[in-house]
Amino acid sequence: MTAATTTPTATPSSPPKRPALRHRLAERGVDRTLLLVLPGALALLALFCYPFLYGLQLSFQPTHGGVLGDYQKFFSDPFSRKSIWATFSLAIPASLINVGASIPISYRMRRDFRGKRIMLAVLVVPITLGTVLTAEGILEFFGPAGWFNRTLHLLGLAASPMKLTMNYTGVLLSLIISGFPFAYLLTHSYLSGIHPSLEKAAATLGAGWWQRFRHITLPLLLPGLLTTFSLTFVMAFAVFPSALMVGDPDGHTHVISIEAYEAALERFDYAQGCADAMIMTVLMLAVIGALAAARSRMYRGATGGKG
Amino acid sequence: MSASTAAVADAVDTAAAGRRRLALRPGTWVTWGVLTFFLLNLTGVIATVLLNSFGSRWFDSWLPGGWTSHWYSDAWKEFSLGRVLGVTLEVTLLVVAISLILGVPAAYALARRDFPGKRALNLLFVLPILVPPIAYGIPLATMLYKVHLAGTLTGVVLANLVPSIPFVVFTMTPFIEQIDPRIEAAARVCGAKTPTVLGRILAPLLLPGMLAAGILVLVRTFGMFELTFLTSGPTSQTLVVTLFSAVNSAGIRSTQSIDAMAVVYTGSMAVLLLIALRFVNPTQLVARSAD
Amino acid sequence: MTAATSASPPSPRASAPRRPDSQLGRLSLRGVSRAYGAHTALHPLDLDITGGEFIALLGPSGCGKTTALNCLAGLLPLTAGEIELDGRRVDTLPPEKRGFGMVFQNYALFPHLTVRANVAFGLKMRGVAKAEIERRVAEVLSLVQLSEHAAKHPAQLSGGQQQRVAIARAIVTEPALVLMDEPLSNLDAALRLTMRGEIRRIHQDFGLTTVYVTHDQEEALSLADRLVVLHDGRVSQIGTPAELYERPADPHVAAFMGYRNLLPLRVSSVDGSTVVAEGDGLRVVGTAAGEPLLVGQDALVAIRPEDLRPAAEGESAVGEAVAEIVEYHGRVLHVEAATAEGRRLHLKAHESVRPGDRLRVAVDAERALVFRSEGALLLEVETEAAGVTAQGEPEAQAS
Amino acid sequence: MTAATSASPPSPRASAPRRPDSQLGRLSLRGVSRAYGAHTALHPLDLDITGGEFIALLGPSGCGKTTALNCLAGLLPLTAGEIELDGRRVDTLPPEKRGFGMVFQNYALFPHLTVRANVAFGLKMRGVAKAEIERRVAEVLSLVQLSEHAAKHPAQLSGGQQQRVAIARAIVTEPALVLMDEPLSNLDAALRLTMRGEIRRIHQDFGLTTVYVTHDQEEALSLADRLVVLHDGRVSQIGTPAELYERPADPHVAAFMGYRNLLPLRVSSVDGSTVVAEGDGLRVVGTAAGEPLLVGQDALVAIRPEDLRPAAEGESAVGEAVAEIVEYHGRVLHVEAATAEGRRLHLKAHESVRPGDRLRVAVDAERALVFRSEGALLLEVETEAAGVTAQGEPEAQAS
Amino acid sequence: GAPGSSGAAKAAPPSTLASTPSKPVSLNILDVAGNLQLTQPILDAFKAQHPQIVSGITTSTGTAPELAPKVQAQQQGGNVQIDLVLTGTDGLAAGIEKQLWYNLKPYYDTFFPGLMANYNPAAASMASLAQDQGIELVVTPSGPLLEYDPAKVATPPTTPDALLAWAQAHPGKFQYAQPRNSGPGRTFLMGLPYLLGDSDPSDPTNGWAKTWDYLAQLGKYAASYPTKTSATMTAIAQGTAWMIASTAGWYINPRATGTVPAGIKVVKFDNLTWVSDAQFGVIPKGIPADHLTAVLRLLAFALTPEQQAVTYDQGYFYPGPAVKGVTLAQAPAASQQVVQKFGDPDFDTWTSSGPIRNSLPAQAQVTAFDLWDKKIGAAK
Ligand SMILES: Nc1ncnc2c1ncn2[C@@H]1O[C@H](COP(=O)(O)OP(=O)(O)OP(=O)(O)O)[C@@H](O)[C@H]1O
Ligand SMILES: Nc1ncnc2c1ncn2[C@@H]1O[C@H](COP(=O)(O)OP(=O)(O)OP(=O)(O)O)[C@@H](O)[C@H]1O
Ligand SMILES: NCCCCNCCCN
Ligand SMILES: [Mg+2]
Ligand SMILES: [Mg+2]
Repeated sequence: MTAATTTPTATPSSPPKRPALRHRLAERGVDRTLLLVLPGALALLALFCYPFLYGLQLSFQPTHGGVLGDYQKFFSDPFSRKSIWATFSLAIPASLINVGASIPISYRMRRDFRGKRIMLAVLVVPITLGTVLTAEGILEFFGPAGWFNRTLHLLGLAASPMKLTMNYTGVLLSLIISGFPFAYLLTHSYLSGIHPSLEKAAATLGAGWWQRFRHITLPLLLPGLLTTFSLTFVMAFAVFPSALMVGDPDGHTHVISIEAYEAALERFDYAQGCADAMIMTVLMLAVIGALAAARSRMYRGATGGKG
Repeated sequence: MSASTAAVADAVDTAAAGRRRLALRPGTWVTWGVLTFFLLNLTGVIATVLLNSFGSRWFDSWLPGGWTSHWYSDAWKEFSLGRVLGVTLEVTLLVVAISLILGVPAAYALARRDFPGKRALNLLFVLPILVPPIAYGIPLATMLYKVHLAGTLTGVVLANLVPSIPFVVFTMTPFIEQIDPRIEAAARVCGAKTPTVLGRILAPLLLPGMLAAGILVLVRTFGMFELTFLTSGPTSQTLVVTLFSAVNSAGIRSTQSIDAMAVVYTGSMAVLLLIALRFVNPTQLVARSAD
Repeated sequence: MTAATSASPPSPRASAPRRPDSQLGRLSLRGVSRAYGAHTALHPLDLDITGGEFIALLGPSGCGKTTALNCLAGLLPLTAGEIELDGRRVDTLPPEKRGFGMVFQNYALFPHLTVRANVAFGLKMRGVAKAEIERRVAEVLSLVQLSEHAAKHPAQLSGGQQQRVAIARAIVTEPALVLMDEPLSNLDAALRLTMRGEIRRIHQDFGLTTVYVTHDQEEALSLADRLVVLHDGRVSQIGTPAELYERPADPHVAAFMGYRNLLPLRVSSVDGSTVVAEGDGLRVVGTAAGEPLLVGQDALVAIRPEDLRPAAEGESAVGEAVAEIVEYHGRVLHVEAATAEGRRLHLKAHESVRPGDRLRVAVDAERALVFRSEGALLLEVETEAAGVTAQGEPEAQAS
Repeated sequence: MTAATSASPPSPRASAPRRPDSQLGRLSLRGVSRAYGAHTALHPLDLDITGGEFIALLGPSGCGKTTALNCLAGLLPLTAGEIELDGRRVDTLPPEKRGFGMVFQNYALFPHLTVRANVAFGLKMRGVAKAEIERRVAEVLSLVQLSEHAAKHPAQLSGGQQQRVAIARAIVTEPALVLMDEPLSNLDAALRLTMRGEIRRIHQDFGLTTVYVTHDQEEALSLADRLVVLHDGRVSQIGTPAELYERPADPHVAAFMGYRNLLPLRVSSVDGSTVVAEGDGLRVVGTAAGEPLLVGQDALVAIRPEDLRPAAEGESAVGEAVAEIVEYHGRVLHVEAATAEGRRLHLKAHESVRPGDRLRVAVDAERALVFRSEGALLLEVETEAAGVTAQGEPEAQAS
Repeated sequence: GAPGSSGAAKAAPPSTLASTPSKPVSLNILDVAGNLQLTQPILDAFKAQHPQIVSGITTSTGTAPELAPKVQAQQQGGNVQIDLVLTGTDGLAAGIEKQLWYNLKPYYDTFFPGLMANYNPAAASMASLAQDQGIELVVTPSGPLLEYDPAKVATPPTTPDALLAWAQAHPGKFQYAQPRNSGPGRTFLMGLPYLLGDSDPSDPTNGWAKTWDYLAQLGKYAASYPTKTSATMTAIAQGTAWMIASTAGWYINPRATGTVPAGIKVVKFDNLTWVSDAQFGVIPKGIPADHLTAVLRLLAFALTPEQQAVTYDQGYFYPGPAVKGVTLAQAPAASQQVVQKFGDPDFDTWTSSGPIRNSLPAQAQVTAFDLWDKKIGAAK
C-alpha cells in the first residue's frame, strides 16, 4: 500500500538517517498505525477488485465476435437494450418519489414530540422486511382481491380492481416501501444537522416560512438531498428479486440486473453476464458521478449555526 | 400526532402564535396525510402476510376463512428450516466477526490518519457499497467456482464480506472520531503501552460502536439476497435464498407456507432490529457520517 | 495601598458627532413572563427602554437571559404580559413582522451565502430595490470594516469577522431595536476586548437601541447604559453601571460585581447605616446595604479585593491573615490569604508580598457592604453552584 | 491619575510550609524543534528548567505551544534537538517511558472509568501494589477535594471538577514534570480564577515542576515563575513575569503584555536611552527598548493604557485627542480617544470623562518603550492577524 | 469464455460399480421440478432403511433454466456438488443437449432390472425422452383441462369454440399463465393442436396454424397472462378469474391444500388428446463413484411399487406412479382420502377414454414458447 515498511533510502544531508525517514513518513501520516487498514483493504482487493477486474477481462472474451462482441450484442439486441430503459424508468421515479416525499415530512417532523423515536423506529421496519416478504405482501395487499382494492371498492373509488402487481407499478411500490424510509431517515438526519438558529435568524430578518425554506433550509439541505438521491438510486438501480416477484420480468421490469443474471446463470454465458454487469456498473457510476459533480458545485460546508 | 407536537410548550399561547399555526395547516395536513397513508399501506402489506400465514384459507374476503398454525410446521419441514436457520446463523455470525476484525482496525486507521493515497483507499471502501451486488457478484461467483469455494459456506461468507467490511468501516468511523485522540495520548502519558491502550481504553470506548456495527452487519447479511443467491449451494443457503427459491422454484406451493417462512424471516429480523435500536438511533441505521 | 477614588460614571454616555436619531421612542415590557411547562424561566419582567439606550441583561447561565431576548424577538411566545413599541402592541406579531435585528450567540450566519448576501438578506426580504440594497450593504460593510471580505463565505472568516457580519446583518435594516445574545462569548479574550469597542461604536454611530445579553459583568458594565441583573428568572436589580457597582442590591449582585470577599459574620452593633459585624476572628465596620439589620442577625459582608488594604499602624484591622498564594498581575499582586480560623481573604497588594507573610488588613467602612444573610450556608452553596453551572452541562458522554 | 508604583515581584514565589522536594533536578531542552512537512512549527528551542519551577509557555494561537509540549511529552517526535532529564536523554523514549504527567486542554479523562479509576490508571500501569494505589489515590483526591466524587464518572462532573480530576491523574504518579496544555481555557471566567489558584496551590504543595501552556498573559503572569513567549514557533523572550511586564523584548511581547497603545512614529532624537519619537501630531519622549535606535528610523512606541495620563499644566503632552468611547470598569474608565489625525489612543481615567471631551495626554519617559519598527505596517497586520488566528481555524467543514 | 474448463464433463462413467458405497455418503439433491413434493417421503424412507448407503440427504430447490448452467459451472470447475437432479422434461433436455448427465444404460442390468417393462404405457412412452440419461420417476396425463367456478359458470365449455365464445361473452374472466413458466399453460398450448386438428401437432413452427390463430382470437378476451400458475389459482380463488387452464395435479392439489376453494370444478374437452408429463432423476457427470452407487440405489428404490404408491401424494402429479400396477389403494391412507375428496370421480375414465401423447421434446417446446411469446404474449 504505502512505503511504510520499505527500507529507508539514504539521505546524505541529515546525520541521523533512520529517525529522519521515520519522521518524514510520520509527518505525512505514514506510521505503523496504517498497517491496520491492510487486512481489510487486502480482503476487498481480493474479493472485490480482483473479481471485478476478472469480470472485466472476461467481458472482453465473448464466445462469438470480437473483443467488444458482448457489448455490441447487448446494445444491438433490442430486448437487452431496453433493460436500460426499464431500469432507469424504475430507479429515477422511485428515487424522486422517495426523496421528494421525504422533504416535507422531515421538515414537519423536525420538532421534538412524544413518540418521535418510536415513529422513527417504525420507519426503519421496512428496511428489515426483506424483499420476499415485501413482495408477498404487495402481491396480497395490492392484489386484485387485496385489502387495497377492496377498500377502493368499498369507498366507491374504483369500479374494477386496479392492477397494481406483476407489472411496473408493483416494482415501483416495492421500491417505495423499502426505499422511502431509508430516504426519509437520511433526509431527517441531514435536516437536523441544520442549526435551527439559522431559520430563526432569517425570521428576525423578515423572512416568512416559505422564504425561510426557499432561501435558507433548501439550499443547505440540497447537498444532503443529492446524497440521499444517490443512495436511493443505487438501491433502486440494483433492483433484482422484486423485479422478478412483483414485476413483469419479461417486459416492463426486465431490468438490467435480470438481463445480467439470465445471461450468466440461465444461458451460461459468463462473458455476456460480465459485460452486462460492467455496463450496469458504468451506468450507475455515471449517474452517481454526475450527482457528485453537481453536489461539489454547491455549498457543502458546515450547516451548524456558525459560519 | 400533530396535536401533540403543538401542544407541549404552547399550551397557553397568544393569539398570534395560534394564527401562525393555522396558516401552516394545509401543508401539515398533507404531510401527515401522506405519512399516514404510507404507514397504513405498510401495515397492510405486513399484516396480510402475517394473517395469511395463519389462515387455513383466504379467498375473496377481508379475513382468512379459518385459523391454523400448521403452515409453520409444514414450512419448517418442507424447507428444512432448521438446517437453513442454522446455516444462516453460522454465515451471519462469521461475517459479523470477520468483518469486525478486519473493519474496525481499518476504520481506526482511516479515521485517525491522513496519508497519501487515503482518497484511493476510501474509494476502495466505498465502491462495494455503491456497485450493485449483482454486478460484482457474478464475476465473484465465477471466481469462487474456479477456486472450488462456490456453493460452500466459506464462499458465501467471503462474498458477504465484500459489502460488510465497508459497512463496518463507515459505521465505526463516527464512533472513532468521537473519541478524542488525546484520551489515547493521556493513557500513554500515564504509562500505558499500545496493547493496554487498545484493550483498556479504546476497546471499552468503541464497544457501543462495535455492537452497532455488528448488529447492522448481522441485519444486512441476514437479508443479503443477491450475493448469497449467486454463491450458495445446497448446504450453504441462507433463509432469504430459501425463501426466494420457494417462491420461484417449480411446483405447487401454498402461499401460506411461504408466508409462514417469510414471517419467520421477518420475525428474526425484527428481533435483531429491536436489539439494534437499543444501541443506535434509527437514523444511524441508514445514515453515516462518511458521505 | 492607594485609595482609588471612584470615577463618576459618564451618565448620558453617547455624544458622538454624527449620531443619528434612534428609530425607537419607547419600548415597554409589562409583566413579560415565560414558562416551560411547570418551570418558570422568566418571572414577570417590567422594563421601559428609551430610544438610543444600551441595555444589558446580565446573569449567570440559566437565569433566563436568552428566554427574555427570544420573547422580545418573537421567537418564543409569551406566557403572560405584553410588549408595546411606541404604544403599538408587538408581542402578537411573528418575528418577521417585528422588524427587530438580532445577533445570535453563535452568529447563525447563513453558511451558503457570501458576506454580502448575508447582510443583504433582510433587505431582500423587505423587497428593497436592488440598487438601494447594494448601497446600504456597502455602507454597513464599510462601517464594520469588512468591505474587502464581502465576497467571502462565513467559513472563510475569523471569529471576530463573523461577529461583525452578524452585527452588520442585524443593523442593515435599521431596526428599531437590536438584540444581541452573548455575541462575544465565543471569542478569545483579546478579540473580545476589541469587539466590545466595535459594538459600542456601532451602537453610537447608528443610533441604535440595543438589548445585550451577557454573563460577563465586566462586559455589561463597560457597554451598557443600564443593566438588568437576572437571577433564577427574576430581576435582582436594574440600574446604571455605577449603581450596580457601588450599591449592589443583594449578595448575588455583589458577587457578580466583583465583591470577591463574601464573609458570613454576625451583626454585633448597628448605628444608623454603620454596622459592625464579627465572627471567626474577623471584625468589619461596614455600611448596611439592602434591608435594615438588627444586632445578632447573620450578615454577609461583601468587600472587593482592591478595597482590602494593609491596616495602618493603630488602625482597627478586619483581621490578620497569612498570604498563601501570591499572583503577579503587573502593577499589582493578587494575594489569597488565610486567617488562623481558615477564612480566606482576597486582596490586592501594590508592595511586595510573599507567601507566608502575615498581613493585617483593613477596609473603609463605606467599602464594606453588609447584607442580611438569607441563611449562613447560602454563600457556600452559591459559590459551588456557580462553579458547576457556569460550565454548562458537563460534556456529553461520548458514545 | 495615580502613579501606580510597580510592585516588586515575589521572586522565589513558593514557600508553603509542607512543600516537598521536587522529583526533578534539571531538564534541558537543546535545539528542540519540530516541523510539519515544510512548515516549521517550532524553531530550535533551548530551555533549562530547574526542579520546582513553574514555567509558562505563552503565545497566540498557532505559535507552537502545543507542539512544544507534545514534544516534551513524547507524543510528537522531534525533528531535531534533544531533551535531557538530569543528564539522561529522554527524547528517544516513548511517552509511557518518560514518566511525566500531563493535563490536556479538554481534560481527556477516560469517560468509561470512574474518577477513582481515572486517577489510579497511571499507578496501575506502573504496577504499584493495590493497597498503595488506594492510599495514594485517596490522598490525591482529597488534595483536589474530590473525595466524595470518587465513584462518579467524568460525565457526571462539572467542568471545574473534571479539571481537578485531570490534575489529580497527572500528579498521582509523582511525576518529575507536569505538563499542562491550556487547562483552563474551557472554563468560564469565574471558575478560571478559582482553578488558577488551585493549580498554583497544588504545584506548591506537591513540589511539582510544571510546564504550563496558555495564550492568556494574565494567567501566565499570575502563575509562572518564568515565562517563555513564543511567536511563530520562535522564542520571543524568556524571563520572569516582572521582566516581561516591564521590559518586553519586542513589540509582539509588548502587545501581549498589555501595551495596548502601539504607535508607529519616527525617531527624531536619541540621547542615551532616552528617545524622542514623533509623527502624526504625536510626540513621545520614551526609553529605548530592544535594539539601539538611530534618528530618522521608524519606531514603534508601546504604552500601556494605565500609563497614559492627563498632561499636567505646562507639561509637554504626547498629543491631544477626543474621547470617543468611554467604558465604565468600576473604579476606572477605559477611554478610547482619537487624535485629529485619526490615531487612536487607549487610556484609563479615574475622573469623569465623556465622549467628545478633549484630552491632553502625557506619559512618563520610562513608561514609553520605543522599539525599532520592523516595517511600519507590521502593527496593523499583526493586530488583524491576531484577530483571525485567535479564533482558531474556522470550524472544519462538515461533509 | 467460460470460467476454467476441466475434463470433468467428459469423464467416462465408472464401468463397474459396487452395489453399496464404501461408506455411507451424504447426497445433495436438487429439485427443479417440484418433484420433492412427491418424493420427499421416498427419500426419507430410503434414508431410514439404508443407513449403510446414505448418511444424509440434503435437498434444495431451483428453477429449470438455472439447472444446466449450474451443473455446467460445477463440472467445469471440477467440483460437482449435486448428486441427483429431479427435473421435468425441460431440465432433462437442456442437460442432454449439453451432455451433462451420465448415460445410465450400463447400470440398468445391475440396478434397474426390467426397467422398461415395468413402466406403465404412458410412462414407457415418456421414458424415451430421457435417452437413457435419466430415470423416469412419475408420470401424469396432465391435461389440458379447464377449471371453473360453478357459482359463476353454469355450463362450462367443452370445446375450443365454446371456450372462445364464453371468453368473448365474459371478457377478462378466462385466464392461463405464460406457457414458458406454467405447466397448465404449456399443456393447454400443446393440447390445442390436437383439439383443433392442426396439421402437425409436433411442429409448432409449421404445423400449428389453427392453434396460433385460435390463441390470437382468445387473447382478445382472455385476462392478462401471469408469469406463474399460482397466480391463476389465486385469481380463481379470489374471484377475479372465473375459468382457468389446468391439469389434473393443479386441480386436485391446491384445492386439497386450501389455496383454491374446494368448490371449484373441472371440465374436460370433448375428444381430448391427453398430453402427458413426466419427471426424471438425472445424475450429473463427475460425482464420485460411491455417490453414483448411492444415487442409483436410491432411484431403484423409488421405482419399487410401495414407494411409487407414495407418489399419489395429495394429487400433485395425479396419478403419479410410473410403474405398472400401482393403484390408489396401495397409496398411504391420507393420500387416498385427499384424492377421493378433491379428485374428480371421472378422472380414471377420462384418462382411459382418450389417447395420451407425449409432451413435445424440450427443443420443440422452447420453439413453441418463443412463438407464443412473439405471437400471443406480445399482443397483450
Ligand atoms: N426549551 C426549553 N424547555 C424547557 N426549559 C428550558 C428551555 N429553554 C430553556 N429552558 C430553561 O429555562 C431557563 C432559562 O434558560 P435560558 O436559555 O433563558 O438561560 P440563559 O440565561 O440564556 O443561560 P445561558 O447563559 O446558559 O445561555 C433554564 O433553566 C433552562 O434550563
Ligand atoms: N498535525 C499537524 N500538521 C501540520 N501542521 C500542524 C499540525 N499540528 C499543528 N500544526 C501547525 O503547527 C503550528 C503550531 O501548532 P500548535 O498546535 O503547536 O499551536 P498552539 O500554539 O498550541 O496553538 P493553540 O493556542 O491554538 O492551541 C500551527 O501553525 C499549526 O497549524
Ligand atoms: N450514508 C448512508 C450509507 C448507508 C449504506 N447503506 C445503504 C444500503 C441499504 N440497503
Ligand atoms: Mg443563553
Ligand atoms: Mg494548542
